[in-house]
Amino acid sequence: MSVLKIKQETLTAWVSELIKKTCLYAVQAKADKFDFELLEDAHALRLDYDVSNIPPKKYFQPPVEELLRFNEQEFKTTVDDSPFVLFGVHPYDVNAISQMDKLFALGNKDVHYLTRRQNSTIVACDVENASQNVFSGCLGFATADEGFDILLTKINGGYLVDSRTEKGQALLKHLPAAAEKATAADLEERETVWQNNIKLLQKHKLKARPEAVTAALDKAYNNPLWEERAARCFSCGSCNLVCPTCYCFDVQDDVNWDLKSGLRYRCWDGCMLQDFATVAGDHNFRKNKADRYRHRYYRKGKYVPEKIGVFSCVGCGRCISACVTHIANPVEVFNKIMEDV
Amino acid sequence: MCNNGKKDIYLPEFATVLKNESMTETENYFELKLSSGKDLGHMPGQFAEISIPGIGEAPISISSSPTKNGSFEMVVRKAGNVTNALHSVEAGKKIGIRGPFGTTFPVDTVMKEKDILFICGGIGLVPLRSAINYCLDNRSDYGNVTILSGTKTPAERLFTDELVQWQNREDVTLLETVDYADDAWKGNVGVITTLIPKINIDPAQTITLICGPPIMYKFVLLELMKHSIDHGKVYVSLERHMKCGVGKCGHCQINGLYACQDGPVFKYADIAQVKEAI
Amino acid sequence: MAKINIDVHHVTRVEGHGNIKVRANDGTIEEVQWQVPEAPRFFEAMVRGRSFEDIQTIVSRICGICSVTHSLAAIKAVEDALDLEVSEQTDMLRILMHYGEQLESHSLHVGYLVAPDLLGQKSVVPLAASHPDVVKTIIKIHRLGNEWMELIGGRMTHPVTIKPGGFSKLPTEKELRELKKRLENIVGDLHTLAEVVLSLADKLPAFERDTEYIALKQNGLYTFYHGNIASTDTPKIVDIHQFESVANEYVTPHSTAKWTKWHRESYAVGALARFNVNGELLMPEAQKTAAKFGLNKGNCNPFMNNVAQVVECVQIVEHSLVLLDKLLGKGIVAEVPKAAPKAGEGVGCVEAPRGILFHRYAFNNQGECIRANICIPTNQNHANIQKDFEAFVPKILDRGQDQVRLLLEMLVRSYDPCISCSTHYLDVEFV
Amino acid sequence: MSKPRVAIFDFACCEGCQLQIVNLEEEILNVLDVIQPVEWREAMSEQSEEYDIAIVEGSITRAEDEERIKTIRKQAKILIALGACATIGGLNKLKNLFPLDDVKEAVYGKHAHMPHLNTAATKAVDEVVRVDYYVHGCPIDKREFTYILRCLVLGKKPVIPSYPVCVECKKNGNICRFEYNEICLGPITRAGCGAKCPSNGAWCFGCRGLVDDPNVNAAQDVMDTYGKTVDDLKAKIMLFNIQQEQADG
Ligand SMILES: Cc1cc2nc3c(=O)[nH]c(=O)nc-3n(C[C@H](O)[C@H](O)[C@H](O)COP(=O)(O)OP(=O)(O)OC[C@H]3O[C@@H](n4cnc5c(N)ncnc54)[C@H](O)[C@@H]3O)c2cc1C
Ligand code: SF4
Ligand code: SF4
Ligand code: SF4
Repeated sequence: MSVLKIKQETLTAWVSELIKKTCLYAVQAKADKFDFELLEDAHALRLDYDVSNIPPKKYFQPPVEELLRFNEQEFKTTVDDSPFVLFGVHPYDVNAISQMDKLFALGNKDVHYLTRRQNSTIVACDVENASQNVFSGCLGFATADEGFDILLTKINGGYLVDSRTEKGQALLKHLPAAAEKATAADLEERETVWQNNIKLLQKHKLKARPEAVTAALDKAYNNPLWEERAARCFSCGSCNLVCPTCYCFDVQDDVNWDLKSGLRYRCWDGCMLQDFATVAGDHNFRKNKADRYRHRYYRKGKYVPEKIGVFSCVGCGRCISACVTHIANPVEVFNKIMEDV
Repeated sequence: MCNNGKKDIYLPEFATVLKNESMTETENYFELKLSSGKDLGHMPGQFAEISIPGIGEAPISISSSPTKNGSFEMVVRKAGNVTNALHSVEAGKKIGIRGPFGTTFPVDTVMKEKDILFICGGIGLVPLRSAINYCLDNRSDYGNVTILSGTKTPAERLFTDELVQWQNREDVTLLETVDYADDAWKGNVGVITTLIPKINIDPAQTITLICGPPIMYKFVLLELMKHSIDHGKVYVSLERHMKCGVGKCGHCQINGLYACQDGPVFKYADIAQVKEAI
Repeated sequence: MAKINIDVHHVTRVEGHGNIKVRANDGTIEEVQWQVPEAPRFFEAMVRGRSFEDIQTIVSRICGICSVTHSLAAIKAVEDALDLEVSEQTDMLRILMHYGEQLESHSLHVGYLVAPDLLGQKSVVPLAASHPDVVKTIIKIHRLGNEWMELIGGRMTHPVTIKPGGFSKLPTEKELRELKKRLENIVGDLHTLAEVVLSLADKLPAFERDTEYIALKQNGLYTFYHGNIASTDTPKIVDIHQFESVANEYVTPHSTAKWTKWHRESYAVGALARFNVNGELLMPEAQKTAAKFGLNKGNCNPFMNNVAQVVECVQIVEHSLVLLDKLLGKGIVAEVPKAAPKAGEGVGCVEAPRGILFHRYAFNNQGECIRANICIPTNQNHANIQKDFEAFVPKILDRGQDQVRLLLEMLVRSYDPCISCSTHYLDVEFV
Repeated sequence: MSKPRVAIFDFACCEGCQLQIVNLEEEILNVLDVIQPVEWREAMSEQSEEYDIAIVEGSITRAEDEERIKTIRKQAKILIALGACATIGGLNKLKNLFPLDDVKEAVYGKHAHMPHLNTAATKAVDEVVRVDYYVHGCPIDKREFTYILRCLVLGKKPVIPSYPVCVECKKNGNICRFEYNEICLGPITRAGCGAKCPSNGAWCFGCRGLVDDPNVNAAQDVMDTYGKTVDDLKAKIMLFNIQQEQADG
């Protein structure tokens, strides 16, 4: 499948076409920030965004998601299999989604997540403007090689459209006009964008490669930094909830007014929240803020990487912005523990 | 079972409550049977998620041995919403069940031919009973069988009939203790660790299985180490906050491990260095 | 004639606590009293020291039923004190949200609180069984009023979007277009409601007592939001900044409740007062509705307040459609309200569903409130209710205790009193 | 199962929480399927002294109200505090910042001495009697209310969040108020409202009360970062959480 080149107008016309045909979630302005929302007007698409307020995980694992319905006779799965397109996903988020794909399929397959994922088409898009706190460049997540169906890259005079899958091809059928093929020079320009983005997306600089973080964490369990930093933690979970690779959830039931039928749903939860590990008898296995704070960084830097072989912070920087008390910067944490090894 | 093909891992099936009997003030005994008629297919140490529609789910250990066919057993302590509701489910009614989940005691592998030491603290007897009965039903496969069981008070003793049976068996050593005795209690008084010096342990031959409240482990293990028992020969079953039971929701993590998938049964050697474990 | 001894401890189906006391022996009235035992909450004292930013949040809690009205009166007073101008868009959206509350409150009052009396039920609950269609219509109107407020105010009760200088969040054009559609659809339901009330209108007692009516007046518009103070007793218009000269508070010898008067011993505020002051300014459909009931300016039957409320529902929807067209024509423009503290004093006045409402605040240069005065409609009506009682009881005394009691309760309810707004009146101890 | 008899009572408050029950519209009929209201002054004429569940709205502000709530407590098997006035005293507690005489005089001037104006320091319901369930918020969230009601008839303890409002705020995808240099009480306020205020562009006012273990030590640092003072923060906390604010200094 060859790489195509289209003009901005063609892109807009194409998106207009897609809006008519499918359910398209795309990045749009939200006050002075950006977020993924249902796109109703192709002109509202903002591929020049820096970072979305909430990661696109909300489409695969909604904040509140029905798991099943029940009545006295049966339990019935409620799997949402409506197809949708996610338009304008940045490479760090693409990498985060790829991690989720692995985790939700590992061992027991989560049909709710996997069905949504199967029915989605991801149009990725290389970063045009770096956000204030992004550091994906330090982690190898400034670009993405896989995990998307189409990759858009802005170059002089338009966008390169690189379709890698059948789902991607299907979307291209809606291109309003035959698109020209990208030239060798275009592809070279894209290469430059990728190279530049690695440097551009390093607003915080990790001292060493991510593997070094994992190694350093082996010796950092009792580092005083956990206590020091967590002293300012509100246990508000914001860092968890905005993180594209956090996916812990709670499960609850509610009944209808007949008190017999009802539904079971899961909703976003987070390991930073005080009662996350509390069991009956009020025994909390992670009672101290520092224990919870440490756990989060170990998950990003060690536990998940050891499970699936990829560093689990993708460097989007969302947690840094979301933490009102400014303690959630993974780079600061990881640099410090590497220093202390 | 639930994870083959496209089956939804969160979808319970129905089981009928055959018996719901009070055992102590806070614990009830349940005998259950899958509505499909099939056996649950569990091994000792595993648990299942019990559903009361509208109330929620709770992980509960399977207390009967897989050698028992046709139905399975559980013991539930009143601790909150689901467990309270479960207590008032009448025999004949249906509840939801998912499972079995989790790791098992190595009854068919490591434990074979070995002396087995069971250390049960309080409600910890419930999951261990599955392994105990499995061993007793396959008695010739194992060496000496020793059971240490402790509760806070005599009133909290579970499976008292079975305790008597085990007591009476020649091929089983059962030692019991209570933290606080009442007038009728003639046996040992003291925490469970006080029983350990009373038994003979051959460290090389013995596989130890432990289950009890969180604080018990540390002291029991310390006592066992005095007998130079190898970490690799001790198995513990750990409890954590658990929602999904299938390694997704994140609540039961013990550092990088998931109590629901990597556990609840762990070889102590595997978790001795895991800080959050014990 | 028999002995009558009525002691209604807490009139039901009204907001807040009010008591009725009547003692009569053999045709001689010994005592007739309207009393208010609501626990006073002292808002004017509580706001002292609080930031101008928080005033609306606090005083909204004066009353759950008219929280939007209190919020708007407060924000207008704060803006007046800080010399803040708001955009036309803000102004129109506030009027719209205020209308939402009028519709909600009027439909609640007429439908849930008064209709059971007229249909011979004790509450709306049995009404749902006996008159399901009526209840369905009422619920539909009530729901619309609520969701309308929620759309602009962020929630149904105690709005959160109102900020000095504008809104913290604006509705989208799409949402406003949807609102418009719903408003167009509700007109039919309002007619149905009017028909129902009309069919029961003969159950409204034919009791008249001439009194003074006071309401806001604005050029060319049947106003709820802007304007100055007008009365049926005088052509003189009083600036809202002088509201204390209108709402003269006084203590009567036979009651400890603080009452208000202007030209007479008492005056009335509310839907009927607005109608009597502004009736000719109603829009065409509302005019027609009033005509159907034979409601004309100068009507002084307090029970007709409920009819005036129905007429106002039509007026509100009619005018909202005009405002929405205007807003949508211009498009919604993003605005970020900005306000800085400043010393000053300001007054805000709007029509609550149950009558004219005044707020006054003074701030120091840090923007902390140093003084407040709030004058609520129900307080302004207390004296008038008492005067109505005095005139009404002799006329109905022969009907027996239960009827007298019911009719007096109905009279109180017709004023739509919102007694929980107990900012500012004295209450009575009972034996 | 026979329907529990429910009575609704109000004390010093704006009655906005009861109004949320009215605002359930048609759903009220569902509510009536599972409970039997026997007294509800705002909406019905009947009164009764026999009830299983008492729903109490409002703060306790007078000696006679203390007696009344004690009687209600004796009668009810279950007592539910409805809304901030009842659960934490709410805004009514702002009164407690001032000497009572001063409060009366500010409002009633020369009549302040009149006996029926007697008022006492505002109390939350649980400062006078035991409360079994709390429906937080000013006003309450009607969805949470119906959920709690269903739990109650099911015999289930409702699951009320122990985490702060930020969680729901993030679920709603809001941009944090701190990014606009506003002080939001979300990080220390108990969730359950669906982050109503931040979702409407306002800061959280703290009407659901503080979380069990609010990190007050962090306040100073955080305020510094945003160029605010701890006094600014206290002024915000004061609106709904005056007691807590005073206790924490
Ligand atoms: C592997 C495993 C095996 C278990 N086996 C048994 C058994 O055989 N018999 C028995 O009586 N109990 C057993 N438990 C404990 C039992 O699961 C809990 O007591 C039960 O989940 C509490 O649920 P609830 O709905 O009754 O209480 P809730 O009302 O949900 O909660 C009460 C408290 O318990 C906490 N909690 C919530 N979920 C759990 C959870 N999954 N585990 C622990 N605490 C939780 C809550 O945070 C809350 O603080 C086991 C637990 C695990 C993890
Ligand atoms: S830890 Fe922070 S920077 Fe890393 S992926 Fe999560 S939100 Fe982004
Ligand atoms: S966002 Fe900050 S304050 Fe909140 S839980 Fe995370 S680290 Fe703690
Ligand atoms: S706006 Fe308030 S509630 Fe929302 S995340 Fe920020 S601090 Fe938390």
